[in-house]
Amino acid sequence: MSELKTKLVLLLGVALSVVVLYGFLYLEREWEIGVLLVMVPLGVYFLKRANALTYYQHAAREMPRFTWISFALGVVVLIMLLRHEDFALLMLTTVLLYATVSLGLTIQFGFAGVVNFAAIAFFGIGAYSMAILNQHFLHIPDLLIIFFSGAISALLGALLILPILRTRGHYAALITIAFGILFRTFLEVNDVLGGPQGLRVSGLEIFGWDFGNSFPNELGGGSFYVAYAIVALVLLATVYLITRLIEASWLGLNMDSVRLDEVASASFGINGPRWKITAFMLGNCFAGFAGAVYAAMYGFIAPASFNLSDSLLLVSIVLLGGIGNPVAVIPAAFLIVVLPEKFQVIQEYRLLLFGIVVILILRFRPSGLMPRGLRQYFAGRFG
Amino acid sequence: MDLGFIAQYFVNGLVQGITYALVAVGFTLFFGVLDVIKFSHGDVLMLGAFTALALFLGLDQLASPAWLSLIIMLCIGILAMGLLGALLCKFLVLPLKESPPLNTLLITLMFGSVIRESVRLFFPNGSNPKPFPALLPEASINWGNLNLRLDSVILISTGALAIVVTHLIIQKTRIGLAIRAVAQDEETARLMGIDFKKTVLATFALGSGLAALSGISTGLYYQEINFSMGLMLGVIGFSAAVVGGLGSIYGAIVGGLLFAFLQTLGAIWFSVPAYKDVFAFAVIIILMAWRPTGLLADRSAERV
Amino acid sequence: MRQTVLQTKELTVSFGGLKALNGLDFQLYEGEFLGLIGPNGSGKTTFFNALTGIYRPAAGSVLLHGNDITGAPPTKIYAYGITRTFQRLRLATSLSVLDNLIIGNQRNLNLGLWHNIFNRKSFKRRLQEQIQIAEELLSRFSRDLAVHLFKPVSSLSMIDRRRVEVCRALISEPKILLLDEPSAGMTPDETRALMDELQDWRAQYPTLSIILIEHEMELINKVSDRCVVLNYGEKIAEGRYSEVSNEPGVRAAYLGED
Amino acid sequence: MLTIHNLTAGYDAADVVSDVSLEVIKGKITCLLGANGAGKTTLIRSILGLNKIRSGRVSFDGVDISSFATHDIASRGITCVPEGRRVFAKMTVRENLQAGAFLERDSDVVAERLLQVFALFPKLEERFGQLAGTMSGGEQAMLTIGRSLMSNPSLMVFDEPSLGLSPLFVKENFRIIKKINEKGMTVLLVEQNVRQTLAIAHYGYVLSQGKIVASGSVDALKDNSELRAAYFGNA
Amino acid sequence: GEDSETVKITFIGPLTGGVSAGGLGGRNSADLAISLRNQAPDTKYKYELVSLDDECKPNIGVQVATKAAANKDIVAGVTHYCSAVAMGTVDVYHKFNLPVIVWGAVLPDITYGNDYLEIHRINGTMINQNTVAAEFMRSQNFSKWAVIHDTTDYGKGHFKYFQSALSKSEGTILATFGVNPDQQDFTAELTKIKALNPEVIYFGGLAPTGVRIRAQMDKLGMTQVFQGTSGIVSDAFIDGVGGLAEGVLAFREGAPTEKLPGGKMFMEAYEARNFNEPAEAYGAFAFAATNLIIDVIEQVGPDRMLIRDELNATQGHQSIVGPVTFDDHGQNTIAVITKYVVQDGEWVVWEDSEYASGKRFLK
Ligand SMILES: Nc1ncnc2c1ncn2[C@@H]1O[C@H](COP(=O)(O)OP(=O)(O)OP(=O)(O)O)[C@@H](O)[C@H]1O
Ligand SMILES: Nc1ncnc2c1ncn2[C@@H]1O[C@H](COP(=O)(O)OP(=O)(O)OP(=O)(O)O)[C@@H](O)[C@H]1O
Ligand SMILES: [Mg+2]
Ligand SMILES: [Mg+2]
Repeated sequence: MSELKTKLVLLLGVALSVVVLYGFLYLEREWEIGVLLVMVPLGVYFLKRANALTYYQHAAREMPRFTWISFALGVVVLIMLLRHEDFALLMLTTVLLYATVSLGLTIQFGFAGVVNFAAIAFFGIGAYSMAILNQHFLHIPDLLIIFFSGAISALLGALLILPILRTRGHYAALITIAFGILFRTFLEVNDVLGGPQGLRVSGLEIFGWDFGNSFPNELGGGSFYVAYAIVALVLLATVYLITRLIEASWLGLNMDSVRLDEVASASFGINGPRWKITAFMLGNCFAGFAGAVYAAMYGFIAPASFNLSDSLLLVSIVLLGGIGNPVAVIPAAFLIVVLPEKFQVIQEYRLLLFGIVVILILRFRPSGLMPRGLRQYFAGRFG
Repeated sequence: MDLGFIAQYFVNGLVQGITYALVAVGFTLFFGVLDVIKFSHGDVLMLGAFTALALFLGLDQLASPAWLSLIIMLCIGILAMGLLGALLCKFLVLPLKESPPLNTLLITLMFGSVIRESVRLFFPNGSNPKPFPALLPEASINWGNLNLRLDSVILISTGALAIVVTHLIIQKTRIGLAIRAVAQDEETARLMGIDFKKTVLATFALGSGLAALSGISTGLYYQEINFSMGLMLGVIGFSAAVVGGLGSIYGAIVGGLLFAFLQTLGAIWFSVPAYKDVFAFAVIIILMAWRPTGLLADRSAERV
Repeated sequence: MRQTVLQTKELTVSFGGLKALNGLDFQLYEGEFLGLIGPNGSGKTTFFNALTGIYRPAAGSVLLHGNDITGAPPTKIYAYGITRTFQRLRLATSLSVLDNLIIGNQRNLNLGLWHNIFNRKSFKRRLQEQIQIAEELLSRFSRDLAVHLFKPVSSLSMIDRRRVEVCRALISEPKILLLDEPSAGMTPDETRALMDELQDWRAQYPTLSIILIEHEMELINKVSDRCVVLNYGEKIAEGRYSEVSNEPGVRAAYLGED
Repeated sequence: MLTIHNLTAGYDAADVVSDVSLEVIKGKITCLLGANGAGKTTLIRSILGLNKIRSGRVSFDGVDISSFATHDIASRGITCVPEGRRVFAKMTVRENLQAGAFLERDSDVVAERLLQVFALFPKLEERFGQLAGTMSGGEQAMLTIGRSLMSNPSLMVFDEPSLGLSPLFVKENFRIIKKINEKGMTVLLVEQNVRQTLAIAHYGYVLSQGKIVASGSVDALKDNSELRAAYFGNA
Repeated sequence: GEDSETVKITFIGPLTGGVSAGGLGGRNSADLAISLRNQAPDTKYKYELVSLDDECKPNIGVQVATKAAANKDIVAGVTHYCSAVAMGTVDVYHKFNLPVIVWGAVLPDITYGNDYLEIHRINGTMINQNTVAAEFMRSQNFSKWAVIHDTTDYGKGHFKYFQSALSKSEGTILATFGVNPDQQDFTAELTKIKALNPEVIYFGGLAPTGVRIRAQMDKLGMTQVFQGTSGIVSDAFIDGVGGLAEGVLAFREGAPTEKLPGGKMFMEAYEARNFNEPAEAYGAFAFAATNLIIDVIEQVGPDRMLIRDELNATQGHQSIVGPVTFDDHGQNTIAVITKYVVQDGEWVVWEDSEYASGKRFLK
């Protein structure tokens, strides 16, 4: 493929995605959603028949950086298109934040094989850190608070390191499940952090720009969620880049090796615990970042938002996408977050239908939407 | 504290522990044979209880005597859930055999929520708790402060018996041998003449039947069932299976009892009993750090 | 006398009641090609596992250049320049051949965050180096295999996997190489090619010592400088193959009477 | 007894064995020789129903078994000692052997066969309570053979049984195979160890790149010097 | 009228999950109010209900609240059954100037924790309820309580206000147990309570948990009086515990529906629509809130600001839950509290019961 052609293919892909995402976020009416639900699978089917997807994947492998940047720009365009649609932006931002957490999970169990069923707890720790720090330490800039929230998540997660290192697989899963339940009950029973009534969280203020106001007119105007969407996009893009770079370096290789065979890894000098700890802390840190932004945007947090079922939702994103593939979490997060929302039109039947849809997807794509391929260090030949 | 109360706590814990153990045995079986976690297990339990309730309501119309209703409820409830388990396995679990094992978790999780939502939506007034008939003898003896009811005793013994029978099936019968063989090396097992599919389906049927049994006993004991009762029972059953040591039936019993007694202790110690779960799970984390493969783990057979 | 690089004294490893190694005294000289033979279950693999820190000896000690390294973890052992292959292959089959080889070259990787994530230029240079090293190494053993550098190991035949496993152990240029039946399943031709290559390698790195576990006696006869025969975890003979193969104890326990 | 007609099988896109025809004669040892990757294991897996057959037919005792499931094939009396000693790692030696006799419901018969196997492999009797996964490679090899014998099959297929065995045991192995055969069991033996294989086999086939390139009685094969050079090395 | 302008009103409540019974009852009632008005000959507009599911989870609540509030076609809302959700969404309504009436959540802070003009509540708070409860129970000569409450905002809040009300009237609480609402087994807690031997067991929480506790009391041979909060005033509770419900007490804001003008009509109309789910305790509030909003719209037109201001001026509006008057926080001040007791499998107003007339006795 010539370079120009490759780029065109990639741009076309981005444009198509933006259109579909726009449709998904914007359309509300029953029949519109119905049409969308029929069109998208059909579209995917025909694209696949025409080998367009493989073609696109090749293109993306050839020019990963171009793909990545064009996608980020595509989302910017999407945000701009939706800039007056508060609700669509809220959902989009939620998707971006959930995708960020899922990237943390990707590092944890996609790369290093450390299962974590307490993602929402670390997300919650980030959220609560934001709430508390923002309230009590007014002089700390919010950007720094987001950073601290991630750090606090990672540090509290460190409590679990010892048991996690000693256990594997389902046993490690239990430890994190236990931690998640512990966290939630603690929040609810204990009034220190607001108890079951929850906490109000003030909005972000970055470089003197108060996110509570609508988007500045000089920049085209629009909902105040535009600002959050952009912050979330920047966060996701950064985290994605880090994840990809980890994957495409010795760090990711070491993590993979530890996951696949710890004994053999050790025999080749790979320090299993070191990589498991790194992955675990880093993943929790990502969750903490996302939680902090989430709390500021939603303006309110309560223990009832941090259940085991929410952790499982996050795990679902990673699994539905395809374990270990950083790109895959984005479409998967979209499906898992937005689909139940779209099903609001069928009211009390929505979760039932959602369950059925996910089951169907998995039956047709048992390894997830986009299973992970071989490691690609750099564009082209190295993979 | 008064001895009677201590005995009462003990009996309460025992009933609960056996319920947990029954759920845990299911997890252990599925894990053993296919190395999967079936997250819909709790919801199958719930559906078992609702099936039994529906049967009861039907039988009640026919004025069937209590003991007969109970037997029919147990038989049909267990069979129906066994069948459901086998179907689930056939259509959702086996087709995902070649994909990452966690994907089974996701598909069963979703299946569980489909069951739950269906009961909520399609069982008449399904979102409300339902009274479950008291079909067991109501006799009880009071021993100081201990109120020992015959139904508790019956339920404890039935549960224990069911577990023992399961254990014997696994250890002593041909199908048990097949289950264990399949669990370790599917292809070789097939070479020995073992029908892989049938064996796995049988295991799922067995585990799900046990779930139905524990669902019905829960109903009989508490005289109330509701569509979300499986959620917590599923999580605790899974925890009990893991802490006991996956793949070991004794482990499931130990884990189930341990969990129940930890919760009871927690409820006694803390003025806010909600902390009892915090307590139980915190102890579990510590136990897991101490015994990373469960209290009664398999002897490890990994070689280098 | 040549220098002793590795020595065990009264090394004992037991599993429950079973003593898989029973008070083994053993030494390995610099540059030596040592054949380790013995009946199935005599403790050969266990010996490797005890040396590389995977099993902890119940008694006795392991000395490397006279320093006690008993019970050192596998990562340390690797750092000392001891690498191995596994009797049952332990490759990361879902990773590419290249990745597997790079894992073996752990010692020469720069794991710094800066180098890996931010300094991509220098990382790319290093990667290209690694690719080249891997490619050269592979093509020494099999030209055809080098073509598959970017394919997953799961797509290789067993024999090629064995070759990859040997290469993984060699790529870091170890001082001591432990080979556990590397030629299992190969034809005599292939085995010969593998051994020739190893001999070549040895010529290039004369201080490399190799311990080879092998059941093919012709091969042992041809390549080994010295043999140690184990039975029930104990050493029953040692010396040149021609010597040990004539010892009645060895013939009875291992070779069988013709 | 076992006849293969024009069998083709493979993985993914590629055919690994193509158009292979072969016959195993009752009461005899038939061997299948070939270099690594020639497709021997693939062929065997296809016979046993573990791989899909793309075309061709396998019939056993006159019955077409090409589309049978593995366990049905096993119940007709074909058993296999698989490549690479696949024991049930978490079961004891004894339980492994019992699993081998899965199709036999009479426990007295099972007990009797157990004794026969122990007589053949005294080491297994010594270790009968040990978890199979913790046994050494060679011990596991014995166990797999013993396990297959437990089903008292009419055709035994060995896929490289002497892989990784000590010389003593390799000899022992061939002796056992011969002994089994002498008792009337039909054997299909896949091996690399050409010399010893040819010493006990009656008929042989040579597989190369998925095709049969030579076949006939063992004596005829031994004389085929071209083949020796090409496929057997100097061994 | 036929071709009149369509006006959208949102209903938000839990339509899925554990407390969906209440949510669905509310949704049906709101729906009923809309359709009755649409059938009426003299309405100026055609009304449409946009129902959304908040799953009783604050984050989902904020999502759907934003969805409704950001939709310019929606002019007002009847929102929330769960207090934590309502707490989370008040800022959203304020930000988007969507006037809403809370129809079920009882935490005082929802109205009193802010000065937002958009927020109103038609039902009373847990303060009123528990004050009446404490005084009434003391008047029945009970003095020793054991408390079980769930640890959600609902249960915990109820406990808090009951405790403070009781301390004023000199009752004692022997022990308090905060429990997880998902919990199935309460025998350990109940055994502990049994040892303390209180006269009354106060339960702060919703029907599903209440059912379990009441049923398990019986298992342990406990015969104490069971006193609940508005959360158990539902058919679900009586269905769930069956005969054991006899003599259970509970308190709820608002006058008994059937006794109010229009109340009977509501119940009959609800029956007639053949909904799959009963109206439950708060259905009447949702119905009344919807009607109030429609009345206001009929008056001032479909404009958020005008509706908001008109709602704030509500004084003595007649509804099926009694007259509605919003104070300066938008809280309905005439919060009548009704005392209920279960008699022969039905919630009966205390004053009409055989317990009050001395024919039956609370044990
Ligand atoms: N699961 C598989 N997927 C894809 N290709 C495979 C698979 N198994 C084997 N192959 C390929 O099929 C070919 C034949 O393999 P097979 O195992 O049948 O050979 P073989 O003659 O038994 O060799 P060996 O002596 O190593 O056992 C090889 O090239 C191998 O790479
Ligand atoms: N993890 C373990 N647990 C229990 N027993 C073990 C374990 N590992 C090895 N053994 C036993 O120790 C003995 C020595 O085993 P080892 O694997 O060292 O034999 P080997 O000489 O390598 O044999 P082979 O040539 O067959 O590979 C065997 O009897 C084996 O059963
Ligand atoms: Mg060995
Ligand atoms: Mg083979």
